[in-house]
Amino acid sequence: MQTQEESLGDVTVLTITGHLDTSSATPFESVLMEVIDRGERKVMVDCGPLEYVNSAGLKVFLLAAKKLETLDGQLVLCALSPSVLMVFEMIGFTRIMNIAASRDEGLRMFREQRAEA
Amino acid sequence: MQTQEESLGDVTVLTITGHLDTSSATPFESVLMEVIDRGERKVMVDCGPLEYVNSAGLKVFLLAAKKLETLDGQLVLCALSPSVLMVFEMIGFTRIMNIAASRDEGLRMFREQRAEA
Amino acid sequence: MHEGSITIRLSADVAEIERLNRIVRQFGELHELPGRTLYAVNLALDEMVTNVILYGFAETKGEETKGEEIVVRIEVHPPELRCEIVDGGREFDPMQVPSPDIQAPLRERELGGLGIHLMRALMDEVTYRREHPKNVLTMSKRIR
Amino acid sequence: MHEGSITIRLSADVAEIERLNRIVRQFGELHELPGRTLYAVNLALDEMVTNVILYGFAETKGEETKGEEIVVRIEVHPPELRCEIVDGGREFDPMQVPSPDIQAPLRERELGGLGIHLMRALMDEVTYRREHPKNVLTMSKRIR
Ligand SMILES: Nc1ncnc2c1ncn2[C@@H]1O[C@H](COP(=O)(O)OP(=O)(O)O)[C@@H](O)[C@H]1O
Ligand SMILES: Nc1ncnc2c1ncn2[C@@H]1O[C@H](COP(=O)(O)OP(=O)(O)O)[C@@H](O)[C@H]1O
Repeated sequence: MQTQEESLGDVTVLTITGHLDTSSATPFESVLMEVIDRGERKVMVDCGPLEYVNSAGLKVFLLAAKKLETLDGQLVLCALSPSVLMVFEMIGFTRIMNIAASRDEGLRMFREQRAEA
Repeated sequence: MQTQEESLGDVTVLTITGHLDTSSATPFESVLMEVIDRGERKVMVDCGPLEYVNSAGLKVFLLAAKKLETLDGQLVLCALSPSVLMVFEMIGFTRIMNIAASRDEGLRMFREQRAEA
Repeated sequence: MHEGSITIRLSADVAEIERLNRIVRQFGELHELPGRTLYAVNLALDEMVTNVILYGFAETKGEETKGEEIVVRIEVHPPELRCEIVDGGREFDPMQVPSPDIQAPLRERELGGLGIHLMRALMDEVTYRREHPKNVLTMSKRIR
Repeated sequence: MHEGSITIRLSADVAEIERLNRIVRQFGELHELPGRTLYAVNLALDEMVTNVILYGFAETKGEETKGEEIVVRIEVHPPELRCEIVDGGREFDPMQVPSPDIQAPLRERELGGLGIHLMRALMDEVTYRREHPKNVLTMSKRIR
């Protein structure tokens, strides 16, 4: 598992590559929490190069989504592969998380929220 | 299979890499025969990076050794891996071919022959 | 796709999970399993073996558990793929665990309980049986 | 090392030999076979399957042979490795082929006849049987 951080305006994009499993869940959680703790409120995780995620990894996404919600922020996930998306569906995450097909669609999700506010 | 050619004095060294099998035996035969046909008489094949050889490849070594013998030349093979050496032993090639543990030992085999002449 | 099988013996140590996942993926590539089927078997085995390692020996944690072995067998027998996990941990039937509430809104969603639910959703048929001092979990899935 | 097996179905086409060799090597890596054992099984299968493709269907060469299938099975069952080749080519028992003269001096050495000799030298036990329209060659080797 590797992550790479970028800024697109006020959105922080983390691209996650490889396998998010029991051993890499903790480092991934640290990266995400560091971003939130430093004050970022619009966080997008680009899952395009994410090949595998297990329940330990799924918990990290849930944790980050919950935390951002309490802080009036938003977590958006984009570009999930069909297998990863299937797993998100199986546990109902597609209903409670913001999941976009692409980066562009993900960025629009943040904008839409701003328009509502 | 890949080959690389070098000259060490009057010795032509061909280093063979990878798998010498039914499909690569013909290209390898062409390379060896081209060297002999252009007049080289001291030919060493460095088998250090040779991972695999089957009977089609073994025939090429036999063919080149026979041809060089009739031309008063010499074929030396060096640095065979344990598995490749085992195969050479199983078919009696270690008795009829010049097989050296290293390049240096192989070069000495040519010099010894020169001393005898 | 190539018919065949593999038996993987693991010790009850979290470091073994990565080894298991690597072997399962290599097996899937060798046998040319479709990507989705490989993902499913990889994830189901990862979750169940992780549970055995984390919870199965929890009560007896100590030096004598070091020798505990978990045996995973995968069999490609088109049109089906079968897996079996045999462990000597305490008696535990994952089919008796209630599903988590996957309809709950975000703030009410609990963090745990995803592993067994995922395994059950990924596999077509799951059976648990207790054999002497061993748990035997068999899972099967139509390859597609 | 991991117990297990694979069944590989090949058509009687020389291009299939490279595919066979690749699968055999991947299988050896997955199952963590010792290097020498993997080399031996790789070489023995390469030689025997090449012969079936080159000679087994020689007389019936034509369009209708395109469908001919060769089935190779490898089984790791420590301390032994077993292989089986089943083909529908003409009846041929490699154990009846006399060994080449491996004592002959260089100028008298013949180029052919190495394949079967190598297979027999590499394997610990080889048996051939004819089953209906099929040749069945089984080979076994102690893993070391
Ligand atoms: N092999 C096992 N032995 C004993 N208890 C287990 C075993 N597997 C799972 N459990 C129990 O079932 C619960 C649910 O497991 P699971 O669905 O994988 O989610 P999680 O591990 O996130 O809690 C675990 O928290 C644990 O209490
Ligand atoms: N499957 C087969 N069907 C018919 N004839 C075969 C078969 N395999 C081998 N042979 C015969 O046995 C001979 C010896 O085979 P082998 O030892 O592999 O050496 P080579 O292929 O170099 O001749 C072949 O030349 C061929 O005539």
